[in-house]
Amino acid sequence: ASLVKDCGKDGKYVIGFSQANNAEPYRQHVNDELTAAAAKVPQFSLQIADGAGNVNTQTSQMDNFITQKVDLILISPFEAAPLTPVVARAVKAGIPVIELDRRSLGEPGKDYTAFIGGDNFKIAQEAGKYVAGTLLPDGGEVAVLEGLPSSTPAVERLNGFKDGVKANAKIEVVAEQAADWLPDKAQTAFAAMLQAHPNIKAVYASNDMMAAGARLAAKGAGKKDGDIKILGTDGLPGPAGGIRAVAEGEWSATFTYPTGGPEAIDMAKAILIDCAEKVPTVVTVATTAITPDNAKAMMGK
Amino acid sequence: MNAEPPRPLLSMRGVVKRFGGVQALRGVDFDLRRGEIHALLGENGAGKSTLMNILSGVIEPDGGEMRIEGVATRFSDPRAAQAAGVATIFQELDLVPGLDVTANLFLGREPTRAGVLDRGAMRRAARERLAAVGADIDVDQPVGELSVGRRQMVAVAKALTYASRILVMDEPTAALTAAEVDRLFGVMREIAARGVGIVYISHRLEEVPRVADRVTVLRDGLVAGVAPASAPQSELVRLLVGRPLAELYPKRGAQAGETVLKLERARFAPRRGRAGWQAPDDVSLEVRAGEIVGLAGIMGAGRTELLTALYGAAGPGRWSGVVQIEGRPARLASIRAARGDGVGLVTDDRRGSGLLLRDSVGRNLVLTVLERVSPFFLMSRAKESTLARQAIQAFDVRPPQPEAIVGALSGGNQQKVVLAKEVLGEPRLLLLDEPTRGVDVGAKGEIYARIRTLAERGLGVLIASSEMPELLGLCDRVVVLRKGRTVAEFAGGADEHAVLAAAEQSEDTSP
Amino acid sequence: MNDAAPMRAAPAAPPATARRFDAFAIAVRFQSVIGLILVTLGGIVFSPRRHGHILFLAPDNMANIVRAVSETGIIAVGMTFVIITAGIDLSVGALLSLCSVLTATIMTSGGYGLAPTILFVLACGTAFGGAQGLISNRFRLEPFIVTLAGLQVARGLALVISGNQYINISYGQGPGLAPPVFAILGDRLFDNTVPVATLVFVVVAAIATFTLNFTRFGRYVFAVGGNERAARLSGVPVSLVKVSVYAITGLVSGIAGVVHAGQFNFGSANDGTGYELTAIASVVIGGTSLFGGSGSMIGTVAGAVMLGALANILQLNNVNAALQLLATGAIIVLAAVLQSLVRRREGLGR
Amino acid sequence: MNDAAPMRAAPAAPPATARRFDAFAIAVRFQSVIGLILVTLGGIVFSPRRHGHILFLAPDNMANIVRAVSETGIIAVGMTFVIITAGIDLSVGALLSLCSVLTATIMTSGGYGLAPTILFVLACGTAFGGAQGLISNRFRLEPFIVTLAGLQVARGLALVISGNQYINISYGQGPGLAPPVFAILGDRLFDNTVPVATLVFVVVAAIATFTLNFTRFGRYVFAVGGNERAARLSGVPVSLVKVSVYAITGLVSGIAGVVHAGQFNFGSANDGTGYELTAIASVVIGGTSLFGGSGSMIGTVAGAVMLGALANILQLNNVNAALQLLATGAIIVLAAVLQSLVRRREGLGR
Ligand SMILES: Nc1ncnc2c1ncn2[C@@H]1O[C@H](COP(=O)(O)OP(=O)(O)OP(=O)(O)O)[C@@H](O)[C@H]1O
Ligand SMILES: Nc1ncnc2c1ncn2[C@@H]1O[C@H](COP(=O)(O)OP(=O)(O)OP(=O)(O)O)[C@@H](O)[C@H]1O
Ligand SMILES: [Mg+2]
Ligand SMILES: [Mg+2]
Repeated sequence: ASLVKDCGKDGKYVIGFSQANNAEPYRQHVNDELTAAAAKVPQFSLQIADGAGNVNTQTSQMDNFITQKVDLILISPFEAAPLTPVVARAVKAGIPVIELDRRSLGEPGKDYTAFIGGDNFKIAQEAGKYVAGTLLPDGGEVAVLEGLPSSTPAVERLNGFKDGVKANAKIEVVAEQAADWLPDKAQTAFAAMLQAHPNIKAVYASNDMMAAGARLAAKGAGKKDGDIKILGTDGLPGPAGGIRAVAEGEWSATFTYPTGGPEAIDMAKAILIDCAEKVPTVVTVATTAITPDNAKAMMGK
Repeated sequence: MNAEPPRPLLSMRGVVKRFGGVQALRGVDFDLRRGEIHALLGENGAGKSTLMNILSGVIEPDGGEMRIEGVATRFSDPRAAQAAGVATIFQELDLVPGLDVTANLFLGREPTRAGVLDRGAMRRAARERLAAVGADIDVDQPVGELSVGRRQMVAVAKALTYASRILVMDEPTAALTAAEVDRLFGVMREIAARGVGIVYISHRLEEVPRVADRVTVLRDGLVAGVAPASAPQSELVRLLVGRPLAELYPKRGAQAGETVLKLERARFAPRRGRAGWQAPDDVSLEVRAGEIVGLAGIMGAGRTELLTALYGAAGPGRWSGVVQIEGRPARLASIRAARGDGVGLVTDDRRGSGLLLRDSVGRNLVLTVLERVSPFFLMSRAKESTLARQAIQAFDVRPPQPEAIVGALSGGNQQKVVLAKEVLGEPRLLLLDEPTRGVDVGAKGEIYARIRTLAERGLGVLIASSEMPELLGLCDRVVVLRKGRTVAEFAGGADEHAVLAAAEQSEDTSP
Repeated sequence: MNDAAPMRAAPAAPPATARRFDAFAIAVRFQSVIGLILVTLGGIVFSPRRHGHILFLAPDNMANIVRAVSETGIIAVGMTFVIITAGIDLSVGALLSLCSVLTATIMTSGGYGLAPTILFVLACGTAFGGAQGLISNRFRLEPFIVTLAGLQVARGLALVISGNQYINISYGQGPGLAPPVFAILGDRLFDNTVPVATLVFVVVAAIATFTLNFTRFGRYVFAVGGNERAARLSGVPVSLVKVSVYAITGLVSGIAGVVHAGQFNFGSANDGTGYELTAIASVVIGGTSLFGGSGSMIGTVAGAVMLGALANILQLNNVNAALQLLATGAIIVLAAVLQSLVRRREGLGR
Repeated sequence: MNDAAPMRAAPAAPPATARRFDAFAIAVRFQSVIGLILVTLGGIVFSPRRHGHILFLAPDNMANIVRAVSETGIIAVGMTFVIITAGIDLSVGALLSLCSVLTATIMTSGGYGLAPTILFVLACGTAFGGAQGLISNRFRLEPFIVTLAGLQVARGLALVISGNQYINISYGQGPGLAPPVFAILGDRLFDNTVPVATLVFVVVAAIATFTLNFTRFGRYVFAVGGNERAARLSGVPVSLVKVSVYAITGLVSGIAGVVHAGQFNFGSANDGTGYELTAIASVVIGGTSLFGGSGSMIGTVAGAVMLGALANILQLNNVNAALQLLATGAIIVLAAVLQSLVRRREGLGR
């Protein structure tokens, strides 16, 4: 039997997307990709609700989607555990739920339909390995700018990076400060780090906006682009994003955190239009390292 | 200037003003001539300040007209009045405590040079102006640190500087010593000689012939009469009160019982001194059950302070000397302790510290007896409403509904509520501070009667008042306070001048 | 005293105006209830429909609304006491977060049992709030600044206790697992219709309404806010009352924190951000004046639900986040303006 | 009148006590300067060293500190006027964000030139602030609630205008590009030592200090906060002053928004969150009382720098976020308590 009863080519389908927090630039990127992908399927209409970085608000928006009996729900949980019950409730109400970015705690295929996304730990680990192997093979001091302390991606990316740089024993993480994902806090924190540790050779920022702040701090300390290797995360497109920054030599690298948007719309198509009986329950989308080698090429995309 | 033009400098006709439930002015006519010092008399609440507030642009009248030099005028704010040459010394002084004397003197009309405050010029001019009124005050001192009398002089100096046509002085002498008053009168005469018309409000009748040319008496928002200042004092009193004094005050009670309050060389040393706060300093007096004792004194003599301290409301501090209530040492460390001893206080500021203005009469009344109407902490609506209705009836509060909002009541009825509230607490010693301030004559009589009734039921009552006739008419004995010390004692009905003399004596030696 | 009745019949004229006046005042006093009715009507009119059913009125949509507002509602109920005394408490959101972290930490590490854990957390919340009240009262500091500092301290403590991690609550028997019954806070009872969090809100609101209107303490609160000096002179234990109301906001923040942890199986130092403003807005919309001295608990509850219903109807219609913010801002100002008109009409100015 | 001098010499006794008293009052009046000195000493003691150099005192570290506080400092300077009138403005952070979005949008789409763009943005900020002042004054609403609503409205507008995108500013000639000179706001002048953002802060602070202390308007601000009734009776245009101070916070929020856009080369609807609390904390730490009537602009500047220096020394030592929050909370309470002790000593109480 197909996953949903009312599937088929001719229907009109409402897809609800519960976004964690529009206030993060990465999230807007997700919204854009999803909107673009959904626009290509004439049967779909996409509703985006902003959880405003608040698990309670996001829960109530999920409840609203259930009340509205939307045909399929996409969700990027602000935090995974707190949204677990409401996701299960939606599935119980007969609505397929595809999770993006963060997996809730249930069993895939049962408590939620599928998960599509990257792996925060792995992507940061890759950044760490890139520093250890490619950027600083001779070792040196590095710093980390953490996101909002105690939030899932902040914790996972911090741990992932520290794990990654272990590959090179000569690398020492000399400073880690929380900058709450914000460029202004990152600038202030990294300026102090550079002061305390003038030999810092590389800084890993847990998102692109903090990397932009770190660059301003380096500039303020009289460093030229490239003196300090700056690594971002998310690989946002557009003029404010990391891909351009790498392409123009401002940063050394950024690591795309895939939105899974196109994949999610494809899966929604399979479920709602093609009446699929089964979909893969966990789809891990690979991260791409954006380095000076491929940045220019990626910008065109 | 000698030829008085046909039109007076100021003429107000049929001025009407209403505040919520209070009809403050009911159609007042008032004339002021050039160069004249015109005394405006009236009991508390007669409407003097309201009339002058209209002249100074603080409030707008509900009806009536005002002409200055024949031109119909209406001021929308104090600035407009000042621009028209009308300067006012307000009863509640218009000074900012945090700013220094210089800044206060020029507030609203600071001289500037190229947009920058001209501090040097201001300080120089400030010294000149203070010297002109004979006040020796440091121009750099914050006004909040000055004594009340000095503040009054600053306010006078401030108003004089822009009084080009009319000067209104609302009780400027209430806080001044005799010497300061003499100096002030000299200044007033000088200004009047320049052709400025001065309206002079005072409660001190004996000052009127000394300084004024004419007198207008207000009573209950109406003009009771206009007289030359040389009119005999008894005539003025008749106009002021509107009926023989004998009718206003209840008959004195005969027998006094046991001593309720006994003070002997009592002194209160507050832990933190405050500017302008006259601590009780060597007070000896006695109040017996069934007795009404008056506290006389000029403003700043420390009457309010004595009552607050006796009520445990003066903050932390130490009593010394004998302070006994019903023969036992009084516990006055806190209000709750004093109340436990059976002391009750009616404050002199019913709107500021007496009432929850936005709450109902009933809820205000039971405030002192919440413990009684809430066994096990649960409010008993039945008990509450019974008590409230009893109190409303006993004090004839109008309207008699416990649900009425207190803020909408007339001043007299508000005062009755404050009094009734305190009486509900069943005190054995009742302290009353200015119990008829801002209350019309009718309500005054009722309040006096109630106070006497309470005394007859065995309460000891101690009343502080600025109205000498009230003290002498109502009280069995009057104790005079000066600078926190008791200096004399008179029997009820004593001569007003003797009491006044005791209150003011040798004040001029102080700085 | 029974002869009081005939006396009251006498003045015939004044009551007429008094009654007319009252109608207006009552209308505004219960502005939030009226506002709630208006928002509900708006919800019905603008609600999307499905098979002819008005989605807004669907029982589970109603349940969604009341669940969503339960945490801020619980806090707003406590905040009402504080605001009636003319105070303010900015620390509530951070304290919710601290208490949720405490709950999660103790549940998953202590094994002290459900009731002792919850009681301990509530005691901590109460103590934190009470301490703020004490400091503000003892040193005569504006509660604004004390609770602003308290906000930072509570978040800092939450981070310290959680070791900069979020803490998941897993259920079961044994060490590191919370008693499964605790998860009931995230459930809906009675045929999956009534959220347990809402029940907690209802109980808290009922107790608070009772306390405010039918106990001596409630009278004290009104008196302190209405005129602190008059209250003090009348023998009201003003300091005690002022400290108590902050202890109450601490307590309700604790309750909300426990509910938060139970609803979301989670404690985090980042939750509850901005709850203080939502709670204050609910109280003000509910007709309680920031100047103190007057207020209504039912108004607060209606105000909280109204904000939730407004957000709900905007979301049901897929209105974007920006317009939701604009609408909320406008509603808050409108409610405040209405109140000020009454204050003026009463001729009491400020 | 030069004979005034001997007259003043007369009372010999009082000045002695007065002077002793003043020493304490002045100490607390400039508490933030003293606090700044203490934090600086602490910074020196606890600073990491390198080759014997104290890193905290390094010129570029000093530059980092003053740059980091420039935006909140600019806002705090304006907030000082509001707080001296006993008001408060919660909308400043959101307004900064709105103005940064406006700047970025107009720069990259309008092509109206640098000066007209900046002037327009500042005018918008001023108008927004002034409107809040007008509403609060006209309807006698607590500024707290009006600016709380203003916060939501400003964020909503910023979201609408930016479409929730980071509006990037690219420099160059031609359509869609901003004049390169605008990027100077992110630079440091004089041999890369003095951040331009800090220069803006210094200029704004200097103008504000002058305005508060040497102009008629400054006097009026103190008078309105000290005794509104007396100010009105003295002919001070109280309403105008009250509206103006909110226009001033609007203006400084606009300036901070332009600086923000220039420093970071983008405008975003999500920036500036929480700036209002930092700014208010700076003002209070600087010795301005939330009760109004007294305050010092130099204190505010020192307060802002002190908060920045405190964060810097904690960050130099790699202290974690939790302890930073706790330290900030503690400092705020401490400063407030100090002030209250003075208020009491002066006997002005409440
Ligand atoms: N702003 C106000 N609101 C309400 N009632 C007021 C107001 N101002 C005055 N009243 C009332 O109007 C009446 C007249 O007051 P007014 O101050 O003019 O009296 P007064 O003659 O100056 O008395 P006093 O000698 O005590 O100064 C009083 O009953 C007073 O309570
Ligand atoms: N700390 C203070 N700050 C400002 N004004 C004050 C202060 N203390 C007293 N006053 C004012 O000074 C005046 C006289 O003070 P107070 O009432 O305490 O003296 P009193 O001896 O009781 O005289 P009276 O009862 O005649 O006013 C009052 O009008 C009061 O408002
Ligand atoms: Mg008067
Ligand atoms: Mg007195």
